[in-house]
Amino acid sequence: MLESSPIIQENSPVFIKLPSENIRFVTLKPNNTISLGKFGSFCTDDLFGKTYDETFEIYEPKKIRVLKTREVQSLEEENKTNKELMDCRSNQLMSQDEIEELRKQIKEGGLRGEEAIRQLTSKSLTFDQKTQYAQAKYVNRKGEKYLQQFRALRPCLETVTEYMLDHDQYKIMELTADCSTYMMTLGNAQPGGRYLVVDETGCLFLGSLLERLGGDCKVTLVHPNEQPNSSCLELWGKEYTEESLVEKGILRTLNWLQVIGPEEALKDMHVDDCTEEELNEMKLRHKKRYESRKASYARLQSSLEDFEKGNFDALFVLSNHTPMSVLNLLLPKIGSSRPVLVYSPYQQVLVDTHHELFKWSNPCEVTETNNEDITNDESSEKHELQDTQNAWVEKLIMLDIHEIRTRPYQVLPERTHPFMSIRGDMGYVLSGLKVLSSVCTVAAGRFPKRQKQGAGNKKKANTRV
Amino acid sequence: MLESSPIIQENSPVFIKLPSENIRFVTLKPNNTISLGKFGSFCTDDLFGKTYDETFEIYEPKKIRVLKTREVQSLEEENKTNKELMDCRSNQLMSQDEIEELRKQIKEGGLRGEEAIRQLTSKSLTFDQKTQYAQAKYVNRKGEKYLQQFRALRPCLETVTEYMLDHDQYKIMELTADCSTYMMTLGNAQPGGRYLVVDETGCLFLGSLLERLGGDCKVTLVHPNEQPNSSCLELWGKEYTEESLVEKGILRTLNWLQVIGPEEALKDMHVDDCTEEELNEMKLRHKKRYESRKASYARLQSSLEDFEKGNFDALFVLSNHTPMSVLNLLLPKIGSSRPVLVYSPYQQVLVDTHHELFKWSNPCEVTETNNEDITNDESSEKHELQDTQNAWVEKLIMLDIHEIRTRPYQVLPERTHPFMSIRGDMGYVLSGLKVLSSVCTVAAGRFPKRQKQGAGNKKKANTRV
Amino acid sequence: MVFSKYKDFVEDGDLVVAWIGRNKLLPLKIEDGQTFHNQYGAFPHSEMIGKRYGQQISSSAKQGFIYLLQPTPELWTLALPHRTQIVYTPDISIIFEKLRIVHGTRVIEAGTGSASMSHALSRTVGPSGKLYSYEYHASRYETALQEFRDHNMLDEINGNTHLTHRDVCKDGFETEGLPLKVDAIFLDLPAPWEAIPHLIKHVNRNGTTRVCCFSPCMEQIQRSASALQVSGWCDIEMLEVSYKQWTARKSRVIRVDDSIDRLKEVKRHRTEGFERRKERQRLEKEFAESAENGEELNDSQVSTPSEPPSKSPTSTEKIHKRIREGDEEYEWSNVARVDSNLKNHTSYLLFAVHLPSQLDNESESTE
Amino acid sequence: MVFSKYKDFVEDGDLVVAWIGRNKLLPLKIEDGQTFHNQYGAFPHSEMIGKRYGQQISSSAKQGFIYLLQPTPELWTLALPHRTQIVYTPDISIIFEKLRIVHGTRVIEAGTGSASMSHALSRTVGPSGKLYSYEYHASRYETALQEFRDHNMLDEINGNTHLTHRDVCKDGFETEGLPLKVDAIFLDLPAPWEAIPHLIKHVNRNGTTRVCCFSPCMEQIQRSASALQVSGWCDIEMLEVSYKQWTARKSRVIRVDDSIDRLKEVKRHRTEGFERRKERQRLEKEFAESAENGEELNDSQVSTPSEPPSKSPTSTEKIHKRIREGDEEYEWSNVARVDSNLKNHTSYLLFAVHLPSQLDNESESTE
Repeated sequence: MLESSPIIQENSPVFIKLPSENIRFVTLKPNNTISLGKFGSFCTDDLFGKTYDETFEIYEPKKIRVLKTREVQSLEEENKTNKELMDCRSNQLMSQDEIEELRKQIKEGGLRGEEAIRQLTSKSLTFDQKTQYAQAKYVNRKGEKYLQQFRALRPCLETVTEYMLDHDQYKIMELTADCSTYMMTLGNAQPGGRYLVVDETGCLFLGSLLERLGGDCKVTLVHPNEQPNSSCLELWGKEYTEESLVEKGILRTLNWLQVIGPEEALKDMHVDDCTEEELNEMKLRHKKRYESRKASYARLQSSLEDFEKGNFDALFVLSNHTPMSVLNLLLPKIGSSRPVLVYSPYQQVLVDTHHELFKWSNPCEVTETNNEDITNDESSEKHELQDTQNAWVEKLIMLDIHEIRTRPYQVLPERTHPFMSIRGDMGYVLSGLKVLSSVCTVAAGRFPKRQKQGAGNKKKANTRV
Repeated sequence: MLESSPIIQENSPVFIKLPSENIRFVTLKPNNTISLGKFGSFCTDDLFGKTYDETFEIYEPKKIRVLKTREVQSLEEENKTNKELMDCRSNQLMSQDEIEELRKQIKEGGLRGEEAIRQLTSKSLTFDQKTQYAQAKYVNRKGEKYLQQFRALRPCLETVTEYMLDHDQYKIMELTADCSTYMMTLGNAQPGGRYLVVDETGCLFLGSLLERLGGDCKVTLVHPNEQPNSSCLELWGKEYTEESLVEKGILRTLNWLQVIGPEEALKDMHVDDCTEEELNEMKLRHKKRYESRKASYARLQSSLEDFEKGNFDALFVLSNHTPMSVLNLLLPKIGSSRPVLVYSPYQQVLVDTHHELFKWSNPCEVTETNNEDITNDESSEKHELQDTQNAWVEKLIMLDIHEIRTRPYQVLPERTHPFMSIRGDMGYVLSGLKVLSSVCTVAAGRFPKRQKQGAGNKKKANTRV
Repeated sequence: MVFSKYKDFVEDGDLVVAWIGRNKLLPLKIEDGQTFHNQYGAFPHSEMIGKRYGQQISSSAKQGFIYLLQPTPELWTLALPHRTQIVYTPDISIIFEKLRIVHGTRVIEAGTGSASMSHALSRTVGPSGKLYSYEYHASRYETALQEFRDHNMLDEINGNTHLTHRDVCKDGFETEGLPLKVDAIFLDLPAPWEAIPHLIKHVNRNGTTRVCCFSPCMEQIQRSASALQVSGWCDIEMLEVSYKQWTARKSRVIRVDDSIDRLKEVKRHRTEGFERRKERQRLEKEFAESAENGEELNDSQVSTPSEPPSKSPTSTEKIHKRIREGDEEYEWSNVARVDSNLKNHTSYLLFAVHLPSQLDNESESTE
Repeated sequence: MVFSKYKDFVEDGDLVVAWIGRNKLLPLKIEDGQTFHNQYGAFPHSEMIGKRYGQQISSSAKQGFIYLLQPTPELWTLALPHRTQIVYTPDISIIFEKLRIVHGTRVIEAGTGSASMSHALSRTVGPSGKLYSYEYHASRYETALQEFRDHNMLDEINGNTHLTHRDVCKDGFETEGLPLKVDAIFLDLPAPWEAIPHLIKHVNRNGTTRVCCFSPCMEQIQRSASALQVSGWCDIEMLEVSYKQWTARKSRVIRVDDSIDRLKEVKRHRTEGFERRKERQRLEKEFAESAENGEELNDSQVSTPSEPPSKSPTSTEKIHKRIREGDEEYEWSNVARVDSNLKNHTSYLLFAVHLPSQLDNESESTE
């Protein structure tokens, strides 16, 4: 289990949100000064004991106090009213959003910004726009200069994802919080679950999953390199680092080579046992190394055993690899009646995967219990098994590609409208549910007319369901 | 030019919209009775001289009168208020939309409808829903029974498309009015234009184009069969039929075989000239046939000449054929600096086309005029031509795939929200602009460092623009 | 809790979600001796007991099948009997993100409605969390209570859910005099603004509390937003969930060359027909002449040319036959389609945050 | 009209739209003797004259190029100097559909603004139609007037557009005492409801008149809808245009097998490294021993094993090098991307219809 407190403590992770809307991440080491540039600086100790999400004002150099909600509201309202002043002439003047956009472009620097300025200040620009632009700039500068305040946000799915999208969207495969939460929900993620995860988003998704489950779960992470890239985990605090999670027994990791060749992987990791005598003679350094290698071996062995056992409660795939190459190796490890979720930044990738999954099937044996059989009739159970072992395949049903986005609105009196522009790139999610199917199925809910159950032995049962 | 009157006349086409929201199409032959089933019937003569779009009430058998706007409004309001009564309990009760949906399913008949009823009337359903459902049914029945009225809509892009989407969406490639209007706008469709069109939507798009241009244009329609499928044209009235349009010189038609083999096509159509004497001896029937075949030949010859001349003002492609197979044959015929528009029900089809169009180029000769050259210096013009003839290609720039949809809202006091459900399938539009490019271009707006203009002679100039 | 842990085999008394067909799910309470019927036949429950979850079951006559799925809140949402308009999974998942619903969260929900949200909340907050659900409508309350009991969700029987029959707009949220404090509040009410003033008693003193109002109409949102601001909530945000579901399909690849070949074929037919017509005319003439000359020709000779011309197997006829999507004789490209009936709107989602510092304001203002 | 007919060659005095780069268009008035400059060099106008429309022009130093495009209302919308928030082509095209803007339509537009809508309207209604455009703001009126004159759109010089400087909310739409009747009305005003009562004088007596109010905020729409209803307009409809632009891109196809090969490679390196390390240890030991024995080994011998191991060209290093999108050495799949900055909202579009039968109501009510 991972602890989570609404109170900021020593070594707590915190996201500092500045009036400029920029977000920074810090781990609050005791007795440390955090500089926020032109917004001032503060001492970490002064944050300890405070609740997350409050707004703090730097009212004197290095002195902070909690701003009461009403104070924040009135400041925000003033700001909004200023903005509205310009916005309410609405479509007859350059809009607030357009100005914001220009300002953003200018901030980003480079040619586009210059172009924007050129456009704004070119001779074709009439006087009142110049005024308006100046006004917007003034308001913005004022806000940035006089509002020496910040918010101390608690790490969570939404905040961590926003931070990563701002800082390195390609590293996290442009994964939005909306897609993450939808995958967890469709994946029936719940405390106590056992999940198989392929996560090449720097483990942003894994972190979100662990946050939602409070660490009350067992996750096997399959990764393509020697070591997993899990750099986003630390954004939830040091309890979430890979090392800590492995130690707590929450996380197991396997790379693809270990997945496809478990015996060889174990052989490679094998360390010859030392005798008690040899151990006693070892230098401390060597002994430690020996023990750590022994532990690694044991961990790999247990991870592989757990993986081979299969029957995972869900499969989550967020990978730069072609989804089908991942799914072919991992689908057999998922339990029956359990969900499979695949993320991609591109719909086209999932459309191809969807087509391949229509056709995917994996021959399997089906053991059935029976109230009487369970205890005392093993032979008849075996008989039934014999009867059906070639007639069953694992398949996926309820395959769908989902597009989920949120559309934010401005809610101001007399000024309600959707925000003018939002982030465009957002990924897609493919979902399916694993079932055990008789091989001779050809139509949804119905058997083919002349092929009764068990009559055929076809490999490809192309039922669309 | 095609006439268009806001007044209903003899033989006018009209779309009858019933209180059930169903639309029917009729051509108003004089002194005819039109039966609207349970909504009553009326005599066509009584509509002549009335303006389109009004609501008519059948107040006595076969007697109609125009309902004044206020009367219509109050009826509509009553209906809306009834609906609202149920809707305003909103999320705490089954919604109006859900009931509508169930009702729709029931109307469609078959299993789904039965399922819906079963769901509604199953024992799990509480009493108040039954009441609500009954209420909705009652309101609906009342509306259908007592509102013996209809609207007489004028054919237009929106109405004709709505009618076709309701009646045979696949025949028109699921083309929405939103896509049509966007293509015409991006295609700079304007009176006096000369367009090349491939239209396999039963000529729904062509009809819309002719409506917008009032027939003040010349269109060459390329089609895949012996005769074009233009069955939607008649929905705009008899002036819009293929025969009439060809006769008026607005429309020319060519099939693909004629496009790729014009000489052979002409040869096939050739009719030996008859002498004056032979003509005089001919039976009237034979003479007519001879003249009609002569005219067909002349029409084909002129169509082919016009086509070969090229320099069309825009290309519109709405085809079930792979777009690139169409574009390869027709792009060279479009003028420089003119738009190209391609419609498909599927984004994926246009993504592939987009990639191929990035690479598309067609070697061409560029003649330039020069203020002095035009009149008196032909030799120097020829010289310049010589200089550049291998160095130019036709290309497409500003390639983009567009998705355009409308999102309708319910606007009632205190009840403003987007409609709960709308038609889902809507197509995509690919647009580009034809330009003449030096073959050695490799980057947007910039030449490659060591390949100055005219230096290279590469076929593939993969500039992304 | 029935819904919270996966198991492998179907047992007597289990609630299963039966997959009947695409987009057709049905809740099924397994009772030995009972039988489920649909248009493809009978499915005795006795044959379901002992089967694996996810396994296909064929009808007695082997004419149809169903899958036995283990219920999850998401499958339940697709299968449940509608008592009210329900909250669907896309909205639920976004609400979870914004309200920070995680393991251990304490949540208020009003009203219970069809309980699709309740099941998802109960699952996600888990054994260390708590769900307080309120329903105004008496019969809906009773039904939900029975459902929660059947699904082992009720706190009185080791679950995490507490259901109260109450008009929260009038009587607030207090339960049995407990000092109820929660982390998140979900209001799915016709007039949320009437319930908002009661919330202040139940916000955390030492942490953030978040609220979501779920309303279909813009005007409801506007009123709720004002009410929240008046009550000292901040970070007021409004959004809509835009959701689309796609299915992979195949679209036929036809090239202009294919149509040109067909046109050539048609032309060839016509030419042949023309020549045959000429041949017939010649023969008819000969016949007439021979008749004049007293000769007779066999009818069969005359009719010979009217036999169908030679044809290649890939020509005209093929075009008109109904082609199965994905038929391997033809070329296809992978495309995606949305449902023809698209959910355009469910409700607007209004969010706000309550911070402990606001409580200082209140104590000040009472001073 | 400059914008209405296509021509082939660029002439002195023409207005061209210069394509400078992706999403970068600039209006350019061709004047012999002038020169256009950008970061890639100088483009003398004299070299543009006589070129084909659509032709590429290289800078004098041959370092860059532009395309000379013939202006259309749509290209103009992308290139025009913004005086106000403009109406973009997706909204324009939907408004044309709903207002039935075709050849011959008579239209009122208020206000003119940046005139992106004016150009599109003037083009589409053509010589047999008419556009009455109204602008309240003095300097914007002057600029628009000059622009319309330059583009040969004004009715006084054979065009179809009439521009009036007027506050239509206060003073209505009457022009020079003419009995102005129109088929369509487009209101892009901050308070359309103030202009709506003036419209009734200008609706058709013998046909339908349609109106569109274009407003960014919901509350404006609600007020306009009421005003329209009060004025006897019917078929009140509201919608939003949802528009997205996609670009085709390529996404790299990497299979798990590729990563397994790489892992094997890494393992081989490590094993080799391990063996090299063992070898070095052996040599070091020998060296130490030989040193003890007074022997010496050549340094170069010791360092030999540290040379890079054999490698295949498709292995590790490749992974880390920056790969150009679409590089033919690799496998790619076709995908689509939207712009990272998406237009989420422009304005709400409110439509209504006025029918002649309403005029009967009015005459009745005056009776």
